[in-house]
Amino acid sequence: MSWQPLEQLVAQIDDGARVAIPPDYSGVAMAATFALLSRGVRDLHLVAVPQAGLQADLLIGAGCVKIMEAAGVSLGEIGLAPRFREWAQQGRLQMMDATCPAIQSGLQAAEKGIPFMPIRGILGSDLVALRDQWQVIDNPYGEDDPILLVPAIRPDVALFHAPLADSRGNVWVGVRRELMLMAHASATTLVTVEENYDGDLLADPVYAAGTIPHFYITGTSLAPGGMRPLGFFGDGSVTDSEHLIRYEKLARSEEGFFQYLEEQKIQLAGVNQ
Amino acid sequence: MSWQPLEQLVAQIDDGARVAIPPDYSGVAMAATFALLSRGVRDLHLVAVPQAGLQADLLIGAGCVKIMEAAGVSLGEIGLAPRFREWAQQGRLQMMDATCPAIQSGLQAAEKGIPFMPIRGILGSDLVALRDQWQVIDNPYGEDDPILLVPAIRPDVALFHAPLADSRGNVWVGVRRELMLMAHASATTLVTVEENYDGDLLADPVYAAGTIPHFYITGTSLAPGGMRPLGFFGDGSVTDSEHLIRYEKLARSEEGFFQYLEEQKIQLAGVNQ
Amino acid sequence: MSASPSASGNLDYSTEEFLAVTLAERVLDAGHLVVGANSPIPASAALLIQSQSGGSAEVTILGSREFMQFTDGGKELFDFAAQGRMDAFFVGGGQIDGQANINLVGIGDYPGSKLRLPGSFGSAYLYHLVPNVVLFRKEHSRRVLVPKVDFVSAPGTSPANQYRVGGPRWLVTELVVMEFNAEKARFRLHSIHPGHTLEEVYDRTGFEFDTTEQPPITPIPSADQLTRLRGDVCRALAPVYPDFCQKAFGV
Amino acid sequence: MSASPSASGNLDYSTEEFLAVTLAERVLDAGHLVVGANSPIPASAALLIQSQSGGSAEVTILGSREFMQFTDGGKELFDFAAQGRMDAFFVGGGQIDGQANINLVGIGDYPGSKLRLPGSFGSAYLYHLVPNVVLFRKEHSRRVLVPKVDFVSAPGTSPANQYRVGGPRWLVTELVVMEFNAEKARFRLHSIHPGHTLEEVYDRTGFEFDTTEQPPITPIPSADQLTRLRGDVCRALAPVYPDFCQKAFGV
Repeated sequence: MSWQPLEQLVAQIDDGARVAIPPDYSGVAMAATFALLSRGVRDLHLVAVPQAGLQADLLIGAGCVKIMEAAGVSLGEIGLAPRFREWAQQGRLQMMDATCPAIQSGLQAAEKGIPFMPIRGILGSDLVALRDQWQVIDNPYGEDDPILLVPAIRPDVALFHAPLADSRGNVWVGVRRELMLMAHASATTLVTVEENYDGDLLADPVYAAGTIPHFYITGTSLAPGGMRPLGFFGDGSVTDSEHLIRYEKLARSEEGFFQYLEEQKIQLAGVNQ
Repeated sequence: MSWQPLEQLVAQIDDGARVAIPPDYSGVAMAATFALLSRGVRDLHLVAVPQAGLQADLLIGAGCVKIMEAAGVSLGEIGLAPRFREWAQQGRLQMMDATCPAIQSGLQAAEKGIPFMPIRGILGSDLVALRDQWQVIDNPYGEDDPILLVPAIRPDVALFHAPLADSRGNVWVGVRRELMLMAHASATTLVTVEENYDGDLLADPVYAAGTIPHFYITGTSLAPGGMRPLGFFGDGSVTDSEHLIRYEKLARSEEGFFQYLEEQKIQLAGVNQ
Repeated sequence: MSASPSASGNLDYSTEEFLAVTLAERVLDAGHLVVGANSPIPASAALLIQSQSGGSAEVTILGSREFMQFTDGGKELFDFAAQGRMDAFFVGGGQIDGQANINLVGIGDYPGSKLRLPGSFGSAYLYHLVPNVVLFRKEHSRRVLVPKVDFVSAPGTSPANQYRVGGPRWLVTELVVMEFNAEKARFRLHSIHPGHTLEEVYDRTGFEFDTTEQPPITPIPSADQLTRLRGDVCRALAPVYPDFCQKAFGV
Repeated sequence: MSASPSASGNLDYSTEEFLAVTLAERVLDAGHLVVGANSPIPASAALLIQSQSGGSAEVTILGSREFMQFTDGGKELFDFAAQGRMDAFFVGGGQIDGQANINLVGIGDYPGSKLRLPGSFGSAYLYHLVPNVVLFRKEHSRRVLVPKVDFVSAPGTSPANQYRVGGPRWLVTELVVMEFNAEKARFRLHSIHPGHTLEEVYDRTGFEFDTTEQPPITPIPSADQLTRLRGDVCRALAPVYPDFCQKAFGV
């Protein structure tokens, strides 16, 4: 394994792929997302781990997303995610509404190679009826004790931005271990990286504790600033609120959304409008 | 939370407690074990995570253990664990024979607050018939697909030795995350610590990645060398093989075992022989 | 309210301070409080409890750097709750009904909602597992407090045989404090904020609730609470919510 | 064998080198090999494969510091196997029977065994999930290779409906290489080590197996393999097993 150009990295995401993406506070691969938009990827099944924001809204607005699996989609304190909202309201998006721990448990089931995971709570939520694959069984270790089962979630691709990687492909994520869970659970893991780590991350016991070993990583691209305009746990940078406020305003209409893309110099290939 | 003397730490382990202990390569609290022997703790249910060695053999030989739950008990390359072997052969120990991942999954079920966890493999092993609480169900997500369930393992106490802790009680374990799993799954977590970390382990993002937050930790004692004669991942020290070879030889007989304890200046309180 | 709170002595306080104190009174004994993202008033309440506890109460604020002490990834919060280690949690709701069902998914029929909201996040889970869930929605209107939610993100009550160790205990709005009675599956008016009347509460609430004829008035912040809010809490919260701190605490 | 291997050319090699090469031939295509603790000969085999692959083959040696690249605790190895990422695994057995059942728990009736062994460790699990499990037990005797194990730690075969993506493929001892046929649930003699006879194999094996009348002789190490063992492998393994390296590789 070694570093590869960003275009080569995103070329490994096929149309129709099930792609796991992290929440806005946990290393979103925005540069890779812009590259995907330019490529005109189609029919993605996005799995938000467990929620999504700008990244999902952009991909939805550009017609790249078929299925949205998430516990929540919003722009956080900026407000609702306008393209998500409109597409969902118009029924143009196959929604798989979830709750955060159900997505975590589904990924953990995939990580453990088991078909399902039991989970407490959730019963009585309308989510249960919506989700065909969620089953309620009687707890074999209890009496008259219904418990929910959620199936394993096995993404084709995990895509995220990380602070450090070394030339062997080891990737440091620190306490953001949902990224490690995504890598364990996914068939392919693609990572854009803020900075090269000169050495072997696994050889240092303090760095090793927050490192995803290279044998889970399919490809890494050096992409400094690859999370912008979102904030990043890696360098402590915060989200560019003004950027998001402007996006939220423009993207309330389809015209405004495409104006935003133009302003960002994102050329869409074959927009499916 | 703050540092406490070793005697105070082990005083929190009651007779009859279910105590989770790590494997020999992962920070065994030997000084605390010697203190437990001196106190004459009784009727312990040891949960080896997932295997045990010298620590379990000493506690078994001194009559402190009622139930032994483990995937394996041995002195590693030194050989069989002599007291374990004799007590098991004589039926003086309630054995809960397991396999490594079943113990990990049981602890993960406790960590997740779920009553059980499904696990692949194992079917067809005589272990399944031995363990009343292991159940085989038909995978609700498959067809004619039997799968094993193991119940949650909720230890009363997790006991281990760690490289670093700070004065707030945050404990650094690096990549040895079975120790973190033990802490999450257990009602009480007691830790002997090699070295004080001057500062806040959670405030440094590189250390934080390998740190158990203080709110899982019940007590810490500073006990440099508290893993001896075993090796330690924390300082890279290796097991004192000569010590273990001598132990293995002596402990083949009950007399030899007590001779060893005497040589180690361990005074047993009220030996139950 | 900030100009001249009707039941106040000489104290002057902002609406945010009043609501933070009112929320804090609901979770006095909590050892570990968790606050969702983008929730500065509940965060202030939690940090006030921490200040009053002399620092022994733990506060986790999702989405912050400073008050996020988890080290095992996104799942840890939920595992932590299921382990029984989370005592109190604040949650909002696009709609809240008289049975304490909450809706964070959308207004109208799913999926072609009239207004699609972000989603249920962790509510469907934490609502069952955290002993003291405090519902906080500033807006008190028939739009929010409805007879029946359009979508149940999380149910207020569960059948007796279902495993449930937690649930909603309180509802705090800009108008009232209500206490939830899970057995009756009904709210009871606990107190009305200074300057408001029972008639106004009836008028602006879309669901039925129990009350006495003359419900108590919600206590105003004490001098000690205000000192802590403007001192300890403000210092702790400023890095997370600088704009809010200036507005709420005037510092 | 080390003095003058009967089928050798001019090469001189130790028993350990011969067995390491013989094991390595069983796992030539493995991308990620895992070796249990206290298993220097399988470790040598895995590192030989790594050397031959130009470094692309991954080797994990449990209990070592140098060849332990997992970062998610004790469970990771097992999750990793269940994810289908582990290609080959070496395992021993207190008893091995003709159906490839293995016993690591005890000799005699459980639980009052005549000889209590350490326990099943991960075998009951990995035996089902790793595509190429290689059984390695140096001692070839009727004590070890029995008609029926006293305790099944892990079964050699499973009913067709059971989920099973892995299992035993090979058995290597000081005497032979046997290949396991899961459909027939029987071993077939693949080759006899130089200097031994079929009669001797019958004599020292407690279970029935298939064979041709003149089974092949196990190939001896090539010059290239010996160079790698004494170079790359020895350098890599010396920190883990210093005594073994001196004995096996004479360096």
